[in-house]
Amino acid sequence: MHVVYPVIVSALLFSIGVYGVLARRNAILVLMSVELMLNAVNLNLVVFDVWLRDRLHGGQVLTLFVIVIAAAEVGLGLAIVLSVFRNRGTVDVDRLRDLTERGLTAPGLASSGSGSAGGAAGPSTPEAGPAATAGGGSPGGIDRSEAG
Amino acid sequence: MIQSIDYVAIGAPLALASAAGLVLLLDVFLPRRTPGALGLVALAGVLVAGGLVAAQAAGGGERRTFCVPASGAGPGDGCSFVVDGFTLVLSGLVLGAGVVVVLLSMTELAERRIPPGEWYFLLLCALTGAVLLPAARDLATLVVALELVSLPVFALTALKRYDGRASEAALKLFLVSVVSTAVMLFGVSLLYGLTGTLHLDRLSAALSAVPGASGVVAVAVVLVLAGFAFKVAAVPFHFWAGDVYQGAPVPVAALLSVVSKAAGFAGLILILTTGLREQAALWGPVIAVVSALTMTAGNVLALRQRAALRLLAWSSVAQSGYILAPLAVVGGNAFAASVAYLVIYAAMNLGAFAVVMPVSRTAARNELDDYRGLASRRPVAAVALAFFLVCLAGLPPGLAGLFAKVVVFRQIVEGGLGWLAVVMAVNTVIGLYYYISWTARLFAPAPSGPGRVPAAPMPVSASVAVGLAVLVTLAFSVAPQLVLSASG
Amino acid sequence: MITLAVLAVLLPFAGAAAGLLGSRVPRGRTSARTARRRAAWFAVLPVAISAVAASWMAARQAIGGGEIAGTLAEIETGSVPVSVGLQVGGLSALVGVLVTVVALAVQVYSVGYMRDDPRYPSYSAFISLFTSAMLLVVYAGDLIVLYVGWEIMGLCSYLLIGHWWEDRANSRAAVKAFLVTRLGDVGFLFGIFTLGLSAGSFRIDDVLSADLPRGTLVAATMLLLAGVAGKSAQVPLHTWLPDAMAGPTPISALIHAATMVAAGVFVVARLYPAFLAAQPTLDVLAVLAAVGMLGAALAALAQDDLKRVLAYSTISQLALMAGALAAGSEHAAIFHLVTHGAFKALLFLCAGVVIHHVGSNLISHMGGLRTALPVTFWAMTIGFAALAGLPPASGFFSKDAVIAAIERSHGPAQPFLYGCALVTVGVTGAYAARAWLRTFFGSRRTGAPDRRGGHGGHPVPRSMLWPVALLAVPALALGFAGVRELDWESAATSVVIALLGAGVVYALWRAAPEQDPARVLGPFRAPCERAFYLDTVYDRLVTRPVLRLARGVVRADERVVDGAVRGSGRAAVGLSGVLRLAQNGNAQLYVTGLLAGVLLIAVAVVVLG
Amino acid sequence: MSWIPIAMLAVPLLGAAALLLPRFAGGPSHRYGLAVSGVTLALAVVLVAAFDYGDAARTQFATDLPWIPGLALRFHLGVDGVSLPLVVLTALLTFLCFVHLAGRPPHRPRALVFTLLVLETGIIGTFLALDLLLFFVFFEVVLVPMYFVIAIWGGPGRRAAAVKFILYTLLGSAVLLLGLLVVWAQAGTLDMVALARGGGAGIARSAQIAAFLAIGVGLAVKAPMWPLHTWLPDAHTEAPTVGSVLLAGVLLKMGTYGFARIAIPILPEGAAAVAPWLGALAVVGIVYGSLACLAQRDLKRMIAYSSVGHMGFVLLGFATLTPVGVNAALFGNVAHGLITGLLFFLAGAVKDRYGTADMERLGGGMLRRLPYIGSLLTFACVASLGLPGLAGFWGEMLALFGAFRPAAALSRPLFLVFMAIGGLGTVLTAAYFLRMLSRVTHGSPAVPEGPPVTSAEEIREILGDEGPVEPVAAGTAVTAAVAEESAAVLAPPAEPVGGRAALRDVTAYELAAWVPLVVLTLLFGLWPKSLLAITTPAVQAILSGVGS
Repeated sequence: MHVVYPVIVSALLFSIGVYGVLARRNAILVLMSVELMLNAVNLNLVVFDVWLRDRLHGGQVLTLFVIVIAAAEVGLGLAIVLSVFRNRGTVDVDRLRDLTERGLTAPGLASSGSGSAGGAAGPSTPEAGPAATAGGGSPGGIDRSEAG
Repeated sequence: MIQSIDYVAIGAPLALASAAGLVLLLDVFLPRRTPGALGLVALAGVLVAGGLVAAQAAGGGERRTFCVPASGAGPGDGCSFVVDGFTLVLSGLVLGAGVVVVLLSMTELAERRIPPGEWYFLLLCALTGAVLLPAARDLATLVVALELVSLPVFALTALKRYDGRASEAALKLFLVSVVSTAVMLFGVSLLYGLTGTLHLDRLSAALSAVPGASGVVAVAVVLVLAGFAFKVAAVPFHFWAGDVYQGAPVPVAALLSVVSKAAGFAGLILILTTGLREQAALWGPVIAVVSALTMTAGNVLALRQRAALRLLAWSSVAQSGYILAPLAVVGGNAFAASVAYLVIYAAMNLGAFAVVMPVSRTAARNELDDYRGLASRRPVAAVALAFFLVCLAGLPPGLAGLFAKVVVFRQIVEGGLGWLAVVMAVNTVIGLYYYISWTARLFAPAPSGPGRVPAAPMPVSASVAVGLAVLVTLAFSVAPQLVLSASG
Repeated sequence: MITLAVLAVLLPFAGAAAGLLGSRVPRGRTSARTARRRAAWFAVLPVAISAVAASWMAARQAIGGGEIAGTLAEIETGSVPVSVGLQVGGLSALVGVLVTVVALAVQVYSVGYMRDDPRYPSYSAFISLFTSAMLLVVYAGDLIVLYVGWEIMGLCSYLLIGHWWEDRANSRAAVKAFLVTRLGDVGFLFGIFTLGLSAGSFRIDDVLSADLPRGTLVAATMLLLAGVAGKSAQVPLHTWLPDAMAGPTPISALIHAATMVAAGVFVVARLYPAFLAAQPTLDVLAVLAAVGMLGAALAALAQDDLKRVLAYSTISQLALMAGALAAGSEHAAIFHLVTHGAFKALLFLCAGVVIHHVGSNLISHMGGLRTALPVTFWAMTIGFAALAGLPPASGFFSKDAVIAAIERSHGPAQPFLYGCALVTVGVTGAYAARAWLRTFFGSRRTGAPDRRGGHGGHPVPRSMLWPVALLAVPALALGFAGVRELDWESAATSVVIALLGAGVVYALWRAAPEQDPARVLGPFRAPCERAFYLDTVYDRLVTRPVLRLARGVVRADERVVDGAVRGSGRAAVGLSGVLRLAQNGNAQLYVTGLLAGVLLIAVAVVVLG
Repeated sequence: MSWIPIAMLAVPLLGAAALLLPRFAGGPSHRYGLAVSGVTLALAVVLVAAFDYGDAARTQFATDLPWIPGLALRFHLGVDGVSLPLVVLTALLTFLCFVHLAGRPPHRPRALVFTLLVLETGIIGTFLALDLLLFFVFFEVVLVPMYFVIAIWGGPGRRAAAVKFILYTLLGSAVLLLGLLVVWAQAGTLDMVALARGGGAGIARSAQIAAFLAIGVGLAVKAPMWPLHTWLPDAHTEAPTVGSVLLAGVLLKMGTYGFARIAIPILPEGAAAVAPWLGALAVVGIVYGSLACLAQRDLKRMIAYSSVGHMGFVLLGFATLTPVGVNAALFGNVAHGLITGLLFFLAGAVKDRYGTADMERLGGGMLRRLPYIGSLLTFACVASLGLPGLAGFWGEMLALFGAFRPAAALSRPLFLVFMAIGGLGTVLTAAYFLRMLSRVTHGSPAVPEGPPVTSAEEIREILGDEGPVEPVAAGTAVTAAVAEESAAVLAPPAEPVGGRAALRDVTAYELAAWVPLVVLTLLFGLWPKSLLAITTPAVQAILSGVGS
């Protein structure tokens, strides 16, 4: 098999991953799209390794590393997503807009409920203090996550 | 095939890794009451690693290990781990920064709401990666080291589990980072496919030999650069900086702005000057344009910033632009200017973070207006911060910053990139605006409103960090030769 | 001997410094009276010594003592050096005597005239400073040194015109005088440059002995002429002089009649060889002089302010001197300069007495003063006779010399100049007669506004009369001293013309003593009174456009030059706003930007690289 | 004796550093500053005394130590005929500023003294430096202190003015740095003495032009040259008195000094190519500045714009590339420093007393209300408008003379036009100064326009009868000297009786600060040789590369 076909497959795979990253709002799905991209890389590496008949099998070695890295990334990523969900009650990437340039309104924030929940009304735990003053409504988010 | 490993060469990362493990172990066994102890252990680990680096520097010479015999795979000796002057300078930088970051962490962790064991473990891991990276001489090691710097930082950012903003920052950092990594890895795979080697010193020659695929080579080069550009927050990889700096704990922001950035630059310099030496005509203009855009974007974004950390974020983006600029000069020893700037930048930027850190604990939103009248509340801290800001702006009495800029300007001018020099000159002016307006706030009369925060005593660790940074920056101001001779 | 010249220059300077510094020391314990007395001594004594020194030097010249010259130092400028030196030749010695004598007279006169003025010390000090500066001009051996004195004279003129600065009008007059003369002085300076650079030296001797190309000489003398016109109040830069009468009367006598305004004529005479070699300049000078003498005389005929009459007459007489210079007779010009210095100073001092007595400047407020002020009347009669050129007064001889010189000269402008000169003589007779008659004859006119309640009749202090009486002597007799030859024919002509002019006025005055004989001018009177509207023209053509331009510059500076600066600042802030739009917190946007950027760069590299 | 230049830098710097010690908190810092700057001035006097005038073109008291080998930067100091007057001027003006402050202690004195001492270090260093980068470093040192002087002790619009000042001048410095680096890249050395001796050898013509443009723009911002001047009026207007004095008196000179020290001698070909443009902008600046002054309402702003005009003459002098022109520029530098320093002192004093510097609101009659200050103001204005016999004249006159015959490489007709325009500028200069004097010092302060007055004599009578008139002479140049003489016995001076609230006339401290400026203005005006003898040999050395 000519080297071009698997490379094209991997390029397609990579592109699908890119599309997923751009199009999906859910953080988990974005994470999966990234996995697709990494797997495209893996495919590439293995194909080239074979095609080049690399005596050192650099491609394969790197593939292993990439797999490990991907695993670590996913693990960490899921942990972060979990933490975000616990704090905000959402994992939609485009709704996480507490951190933004001052004065730029975040249209998603008001509708998400996390902002409108009203920091003042929520159980203003000391931990939540800084966040509440800074951006808006994380206490509300906490409530939700615990409820969910 | 059993390789002999030069343990002296890998001493520093090894020491850090061991310290990381030790911290984790101690965290299990030590009583919970002593978070400071873990910090001291971490500090000791960093210092030991620093001692090793210093010893290597004193010993002189070059050490290589993890070598693959040159057996037809190409020129070069194929060593994956090389300790030379460049490595030592950057390792030293990273470890010095590590000391300050650990000290800042001790202040941050004093509230005991962040688990110290995990924190220091992750911190030491990131430092390990950052020390490893400048020594890496093949793409696999480079990638692994880069990830070793990145992954712990995500976790560190998110370690304020109770803080939604920290989590959000972590997620943003994570997303942008993994996408950049994926892009870079794709580029790496292409490079591998084109050349069949991962060793940097063989890559360049092999790439030159690739027939009729210049387009693919160009794409591969651009993609590979993406990963490092993310680390240094160059345009168009800069978007994350503001949000993440603002959301992350201050020591992490300091880590991101110095250690992580140094690692990125180390990788970039290695790739460009070793791996892609022959392709300079290809990447030279790219770096020049990216550098111009980066400094402009960073400065312009910082212009209207009211939040201290965001301002520092954009300022560090701008500074990245300055550091990138000499790299655009093809050939010669231009990257030495980048390294010199990086070292001086690290000192002054860490100093700024070290002063911002304690202020952030009394002023939650950490806005520039919270610094109003700092000179009357904490004169020493105010003077120190003013000094660092003026340094960053590149004006006397901050001679270190001035000389750093002069070094960079000189390389650009000598390299014939007049337009870039002019862009940088204009950017220096824009940059001065926000630095000086912040500095002016320090000495403005304090607001007399009821919201005024009484001056809390400076935490000891933060004071030490500030003092350290001041000393180093002063040393660089009076004798920039220290940096110049090391990096040159 | 040069020490004497240096002394003559420096003594008044020291007097000025002492007058300003020393009059009131120790402060607070010095009564105004003491200060005045001290200032008076500081004022009079140095000038007196200077006068003696100047006379001594002149006498030495007269008996053929040869030139006195000396250079104190050479100042390297990097190009042509400036040699700080003095040089007293025949001309300089003569004019030096004139300056010091008139200055002495004025200083003495001022002691009485300014008796009530609290600022007498500064006033007298400025006169001393002026005397010093004028002597510097007269004795200068170097053009730059001359220029220094030339400008300091201008400053003193400014300060003294504005002595009563409480009145804005005086202030304006002072500024006008300084600016108009300064305008001419710029040309003067450039003329000095031209001469100095071509001759390789600023020393007057070197300049005059250098063999300069004619073009250079014409250019240089034309430029010098600008300064001369400014200082000597010649057309078209004469407009400041009538306004300068706002100053105290002794100042008008000293600076604006006898000395400073004569400096222009003096300088032309001093550099006469250069002018003689530049015929076009002389032609221009002739035309200017002709226009100036007649115009100013007509203006003088229509004025109601006694001092303005004298001011315009000064312009006219100075133009006459300039005419003599243009006609090639340096001797006639200087002769007239000296006699004019004497009789015009006399006239001004007399006018000062009259004004002091009446409390008004306006001729229409005067009349019949013959009995009240007998000394003044006779002195002024002599002065007017000299002014009109009637024998045996000094003016007769000098004016005759001028007319004769003009008559004998050749040049394209000669007929015009000669015609104008003759008409001027007639008009001069007319206005002199008018002023004389209306001041001293007829009945006392009433209705003079007098804010002091009473009606005039201020007693005249003796220190004011002495100088008047003293000056009357040279005004009457100086002509005999200077005359070389008398051209009876032209003398007769001009006397007849002058008498004709005076006769017409007399006839009119006899017909209606209460009415102004200036009505002879008919519809032409208003333009004459306004000096042919030249002030208005300058105001419209120069002053207002410049001020409008200035306002425009301020606006442009604000909007365009600074606007560009502020605009670039705003642009940066605006750009900041644009870039901030991308920082909306949406990580997916960041990733999109990142990937788009990579794509863009990759495409650019592939396409361009 | 080469320790003197180092000591002149070290004394103010260490003096400033000592202020950081806690024991100075709350102490009488302005007295301390007076002492430190006094020592510096004494050192300057020693420098003047020890200077070898027979060899003014040579660098004397040289120190040459390596500092940063990596940048080839050497700590190279020295004095010659070009820099000596400016060094002394700086020390003098700073000292006088402290004298002024001693009479009028500011708020936050310690910080101000610290800032001013650092400023002094920077300025003196700029004039002493003989290494391009060292020059640049000192050139930059002044920015931050001056920023704070304006931003903390300035007027109501101080923030914007300070920011504009520092950003604008930093832009200039950055461009200047680029030019210096081009020189370095081409010539391979940073040693000004060697570079000047070489006279542009080894630097290609195009590079010379580029470098001259960059350096010229950088220096022109500081000078300032039209159209790069707009930071100056704001900065001057808002700065406190001492800030304005130092800004106008010596800070601007750093720009023009750079032309004499760097741009012209090191880049002669570039200078020859750019000089016509420099000259054109200079004369535009002269006329433009004068016109702008003519329509100003604010006294300080007017003086600020007058600096644009005067610096135009200085730049015109440089543009001629002749010894006489450069001499003129150097003379003009010093004269402008003295005179404008005095003018700003006076404007500050006026502002202190009236609470405004707006000419409309000042009204008139200052000679009556504040006779000494009014007289000194007249003196300063007359000096500034270039009256012969006072220092301002020689700079202008020689600059015009230089333009009359510029260097052989330049177009003479063009420069003749410049000269003519410049001459016109002198008239305009006189116009705005006299207009200002007329508006501010003349007239009556309180009495509204009285009954119509027809003659001067009558005025005198009216005044004579109306009441006591203050016992001091009219607005005169030399009344300054009266004031000077009586400084010693100056108890609170007799209050002028003007019908309005009495204002305190000149104080002893003010006099002590002003009199040296008056005396030097007279000295240099009456005896220009005292300055020209120092500069001429040095200037001829500078231009040795251009003339050939």
